[in-house]
Amino acid sequence: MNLLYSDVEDQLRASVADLLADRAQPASILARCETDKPHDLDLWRTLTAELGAGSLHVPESLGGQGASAREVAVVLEELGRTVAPVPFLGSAVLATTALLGCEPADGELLGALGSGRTVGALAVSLATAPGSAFPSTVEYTDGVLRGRVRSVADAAAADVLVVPAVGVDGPTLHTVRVDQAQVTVTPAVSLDLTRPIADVTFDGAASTRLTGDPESALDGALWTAAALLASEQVGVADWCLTTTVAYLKDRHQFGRPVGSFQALKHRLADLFGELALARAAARNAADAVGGPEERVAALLANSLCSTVAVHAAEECVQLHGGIGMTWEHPAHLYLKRAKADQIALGTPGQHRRLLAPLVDLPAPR
Amino acid sequence: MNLLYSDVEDQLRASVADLLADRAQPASILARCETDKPHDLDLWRTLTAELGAGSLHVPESLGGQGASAREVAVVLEELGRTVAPVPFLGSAVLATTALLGCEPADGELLGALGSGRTVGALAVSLATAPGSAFPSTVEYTDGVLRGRVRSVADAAAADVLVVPAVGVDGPTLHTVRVDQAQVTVTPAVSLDLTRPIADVTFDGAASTRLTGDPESALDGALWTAAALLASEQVGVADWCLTTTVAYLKDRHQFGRPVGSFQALKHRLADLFGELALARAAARNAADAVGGPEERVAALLANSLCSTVAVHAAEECVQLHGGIGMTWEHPAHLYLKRAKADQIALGTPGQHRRLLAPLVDLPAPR
Amino acid sequence: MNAETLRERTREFLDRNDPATTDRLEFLRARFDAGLAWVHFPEGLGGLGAERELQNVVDQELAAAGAPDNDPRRIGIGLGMAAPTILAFGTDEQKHRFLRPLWTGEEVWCQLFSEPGAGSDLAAVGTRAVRDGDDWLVTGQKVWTSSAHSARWAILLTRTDPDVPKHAGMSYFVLDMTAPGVEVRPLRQITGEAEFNEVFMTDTRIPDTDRLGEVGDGWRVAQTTLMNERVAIGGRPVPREGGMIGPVARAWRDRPEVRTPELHDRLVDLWVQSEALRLAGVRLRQQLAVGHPGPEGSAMKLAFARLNQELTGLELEMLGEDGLRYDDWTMRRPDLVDFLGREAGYRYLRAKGNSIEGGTSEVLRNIIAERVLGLPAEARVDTKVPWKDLPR
Amino acid sequence: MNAETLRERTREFLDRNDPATTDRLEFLRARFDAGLAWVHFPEGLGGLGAERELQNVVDQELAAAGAPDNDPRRIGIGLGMAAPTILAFGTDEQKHRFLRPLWTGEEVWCQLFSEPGAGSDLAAVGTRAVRDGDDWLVTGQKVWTSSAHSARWAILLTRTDPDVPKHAGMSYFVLDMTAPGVEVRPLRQITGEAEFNEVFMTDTRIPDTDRLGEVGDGWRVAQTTLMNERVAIGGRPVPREGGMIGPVARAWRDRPEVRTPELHDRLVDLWVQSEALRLAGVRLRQQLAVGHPGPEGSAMKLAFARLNQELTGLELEMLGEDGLRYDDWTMRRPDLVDFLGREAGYRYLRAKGNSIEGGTSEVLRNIIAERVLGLPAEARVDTKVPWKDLPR
Repeated sequence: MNLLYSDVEDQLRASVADLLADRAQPASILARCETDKPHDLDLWRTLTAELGAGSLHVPESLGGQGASAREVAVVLEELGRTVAPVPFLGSAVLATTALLGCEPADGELLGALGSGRTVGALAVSLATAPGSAFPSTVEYTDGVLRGRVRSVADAAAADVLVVPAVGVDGPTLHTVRVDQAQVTVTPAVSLDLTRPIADVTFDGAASTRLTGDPESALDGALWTAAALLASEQVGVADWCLTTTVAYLKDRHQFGRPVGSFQALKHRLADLFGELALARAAARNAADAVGGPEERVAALLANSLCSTVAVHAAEECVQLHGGIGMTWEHPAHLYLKRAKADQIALGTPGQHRRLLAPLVDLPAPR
Repeated sequence: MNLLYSDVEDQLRASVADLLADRAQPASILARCETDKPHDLDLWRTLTAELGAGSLHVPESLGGQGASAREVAVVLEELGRTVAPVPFLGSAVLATTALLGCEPADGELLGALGSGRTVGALAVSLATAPGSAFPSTVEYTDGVLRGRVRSVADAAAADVLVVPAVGVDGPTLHTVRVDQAQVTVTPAVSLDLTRPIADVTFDGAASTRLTGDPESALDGALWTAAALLASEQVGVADWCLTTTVAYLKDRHQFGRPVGSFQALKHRLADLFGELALARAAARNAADAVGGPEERVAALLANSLCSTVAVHAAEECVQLHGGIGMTWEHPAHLYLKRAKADQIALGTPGQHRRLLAPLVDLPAPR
Repeated sequence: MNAETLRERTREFLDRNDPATTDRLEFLRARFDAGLAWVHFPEGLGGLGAERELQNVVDQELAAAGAPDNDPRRIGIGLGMAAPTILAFGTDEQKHRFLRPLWTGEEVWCQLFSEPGAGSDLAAVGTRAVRDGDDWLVTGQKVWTSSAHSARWAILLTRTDPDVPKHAGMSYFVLDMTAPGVEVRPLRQITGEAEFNEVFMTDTRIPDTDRLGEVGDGWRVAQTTLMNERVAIGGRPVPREGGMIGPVARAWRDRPEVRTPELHDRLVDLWVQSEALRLAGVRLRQQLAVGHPGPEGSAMKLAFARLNQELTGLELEMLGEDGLRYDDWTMRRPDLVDFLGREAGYRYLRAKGNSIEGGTSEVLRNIIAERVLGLPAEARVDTKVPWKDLPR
Repeated sequence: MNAETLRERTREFLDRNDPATTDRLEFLRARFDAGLAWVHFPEGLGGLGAERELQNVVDQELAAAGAPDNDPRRIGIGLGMAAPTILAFGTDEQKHRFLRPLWTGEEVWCQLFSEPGAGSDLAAVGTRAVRDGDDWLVTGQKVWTSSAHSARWAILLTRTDPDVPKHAGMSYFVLDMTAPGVEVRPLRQITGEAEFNEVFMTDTRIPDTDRLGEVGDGWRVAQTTLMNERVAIGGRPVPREGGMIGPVARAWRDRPEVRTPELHDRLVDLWVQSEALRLAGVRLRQQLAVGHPGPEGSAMKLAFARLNQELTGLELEMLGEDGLRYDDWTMRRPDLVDFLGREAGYRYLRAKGNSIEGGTSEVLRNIIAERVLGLPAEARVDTKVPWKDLPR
């Protein structure tokens, strides 16, 4: 178990951070999220083409970078720190991991997703907790898909959807091209302005049925995503703490830097402590992906990190005072991301309930 | 609904406070609680004989003061503020209210309890929440009582016990004199040094069976006690806040009064706010005893006030620093009382579970 | 003046001015002139010099008769903040000019106090007013101004002497919001709405006759304004579940599928605290009624903000997938704000402001610690230095 | 010196000193003399001038051979605080006199720093040391001294010059605990036990040769002591559920009848935080191992104290009626303290000390805010005034 960042990971982080510093400034993100194209697909193509961010944990044999979930986590941390509106979670984590769980995996599609030429999404509600029952709102009959999935992350940017559907012989998994009349993607008004969600309707849509075990492929995608989302939450929390500390050093009231007031210092010190625990838990979860402790590590990390991220974002808004309540200041983008992330892939309460039996803390009765 | 203290109540408070200031100083309480007579029965006799504190809510027709539960609450507040080791809860609240719930009530015994000549206790575990099933650890067969009750408040000081027992025809209630060989009262090592608990064993004990509805009499005693214990908790919290504020004004570190450090000021301000809510809830509960809102008011008050009292006592110890960790300083007496009170008559969690259906917030499933 | 006399007088007024047949504005003006607007104000200024509590008698009689009111929510700043300040510090001429249309709502008021650099530290205001003959020339920026776009007048706190310590160099004015150089811009919030405005003044001319209080005495005048703002908080009684607990409890009842044991305990705990807060409000009003106001008001505002935030945060978790959605990000300029209005996401975001507006929770904790608990104040570094030399 | 050489050397030492047949104390003395006590200490003083990390190699070899250890928990203050200070500031004579019996445990050490009036503000110590020929006469009271009743020596911080600012007027001594005028009284705690002592000194004579560091330089010497105390915290790896979560989780497993949904969620939440704290400790040690120690140590102690308190509070609620009982109030003087030892009531009370001992949580928050986050320090009022003129 290595809870540090390796040199390779630090280099990856630096490259991603450099690019995002250049291309994902709060003002431009804010302007973009009010347009009808809230995803920054140019940035996404650069991230994938230049840094390989679209296929980090895809084996080299399938055209990927052959790295591990740890590197994916590092990128998520940076994306959390900038709330850059790229379809990383939907395409490079959820859809890609689901495809990797199929046997044999669709190397061509993985290659297209990895290159950024094609954007994918996994057609499940973003609120789905890992371990949930296989979704049944889409039916697979007569060779086509019918049904509806609400609140799909990054679907509005997707070219291809990975779709769980229930057929006559049980659960199935499909890839579906969005550019057909039988697929409708309707953007929802998303609380999280920088990770837009959309509702998807299938009305006799053509699909390619994936082989392998659809339940385990979907489950794997959700567990991996839950484990890694904790790193995004660490990134969000880290930005909030760092930004607040910087603001309070600068902001003066009563003739003093506001950051010299002890009550605020103590709150920030507590936040620093929460973040230290969150980071250890998130690194542990990334390290454990695919191993025997994956689920315990994922639930532990996600329940803790989502709580810490929300707390950090709420403190960020509060300690910025009035300016933190304005649309112009980026704090609200982080608050909205943190709160949506708390619900994404299950709430902390759901995670604790899933965790309890795994660590022999049985529920009452 | 009157949430203030009436003039009569303020006068009663002043009389009780005067007496306790004189007779219940921390040093003497601390010395006493390490003896084998932890109850101060001299003080109790003065409280009852001079101030009528033993029979406040007993009707005048039964030789009592004819006051209401509100006055009982005021006395409990003062007793909480001093953690005076008198058997008020056991004798004047639990045993007395149970006796008042019998039909006809035993005027002679009520008179004896009210005068302080005789001390009573209700033979149920102090941890029993109101609304619990009628206790079944004591059996009433062949005209005698057999069985055991653990953790009975004030039993070690009692001359008479009010005992719920299950007979062949169901629940019964009895009075039992302690001065018989068939009754054994064994003091337990109590977390709360100033409200000693004891285990009581009945081994064929003779009793007087009380008439009326035993279940409703017992239930009434527990609900009333739960409602009123909130006022004791307010008294505990109030002492803790007041004492801590005074200490922090006086204590200097770093060349300043410690109470000038903003982080501590904010914590005490928060505690003041908690106490304001707790006091309103406790007054409401005392006012509601016997009325249609009694249960909601009791559960609301007890769940809130026990949390606030524990928080206040914990802050009191912490903000006193090292001195608060010493046996000589009285803070620990309040910490122990607050923690025991949190468990007494049900924990906050139990109270919330009881409250939920009463306010139409149904539990899951 | 006792309740009976006042009731009699109100009935006589109603006899003379039938609400069913009188124009709304005419009715309100007549009510003002009859001294029934705010009975504790002096005669001739809408009142009768009576006890403040007696206003209830008038209001009940008028409401029973179906009389129109002056829509107090819409003109709250005028009624709650400008009026008492004008009464306390205004000249006779000012009082007669301003109070009647203020009360009837013909002229809406706003308040120009906060600035980007003077939030919690209001005494740091930097909007400069420079004497120019019989006028003052005002330049500066104010922020968090509600009603600025509909207001005819503003109460305005300015810096008139930067060379003295900050509390000593302020002056207080009435500003004509239609004067040249006044620009109002909506200030969009994290909810997407713009409830508030920024107000920019550039060489805006104010006649010296519109000054309230002495030159340099602005801080004292402003204290009167703020004290009256605080009195207004926690004013009216609220029924059980009347606050933020209401929509959350309803969502719980309406949606059995979202219930989990964890959420249940948290919700009941917040219900308990909400009801205790409501009872504390009842208790505070009972104290006021017997003439012993308690110091709990600030603590109640703290709890109000905290509970609103915890409840709305819980609600989004409870809603799960629906919590990922928002109702509408369109920029709007609402006239009135309802914390409970709109959907759960809005409530969550709007509640964040509850611990900032009207005194941050941090400032309230200072006030409680120092003024209520009597804990020692921290050493101040900003009270003896000329305003212009303060670090900022 | 690399690991292999050292392993070799340890084996040779074991060949010469068979643990099975050598007297424990003789073995320990021999180990010290062989430089295998603390390999990072200099040769001749129990070490070999090697890297600190290499100590593991020695310890493993010796443990594998069944060698006795020096019972480090019993002599933690000597090893962790006195020894590094003596090494840094002692004369050659002092080093040779004190370090060997300190390490073997023949002489137990205690620490005389805190006073009733100098807790968080340690630099305020008032225990006076007055020069008297070749000696110093010491009078004052120290508090929270563990092992004082079994200690042969103490490290002692005193005030030698009350006329200069507080940090400048201190000197640091080694005190012979058997000297006349030293009185040790047990200090009973809220648990009923007396883990600690009060130590009174009345005209106690200390030869100047027992001074550590220069006269007036006591604060700098004490900083070395305290820095080493902090390094010791969070030292050894803990297995999952190795901390306070352990007994609480076991109680949950053992007693199905106490389980409620509310307690369940709280318990799992605390399990999560406990495990995260443990992982943070693992991460900190991994950082140390690669030479990049992080600043998280203080934050971990904060979390440790908070979790111990929340867990034990929860445990009592969970136990219900059994939570009303205590195991034993008898005043005892334990040699070693185990936070997890004894029953739930004891754990609850003892955990209250975790946020006070070894730096209060409040002081740790200041340290994190100022030294880690770089937030501005508050203005100090106590650093330029002569110690004797400080308010207290």
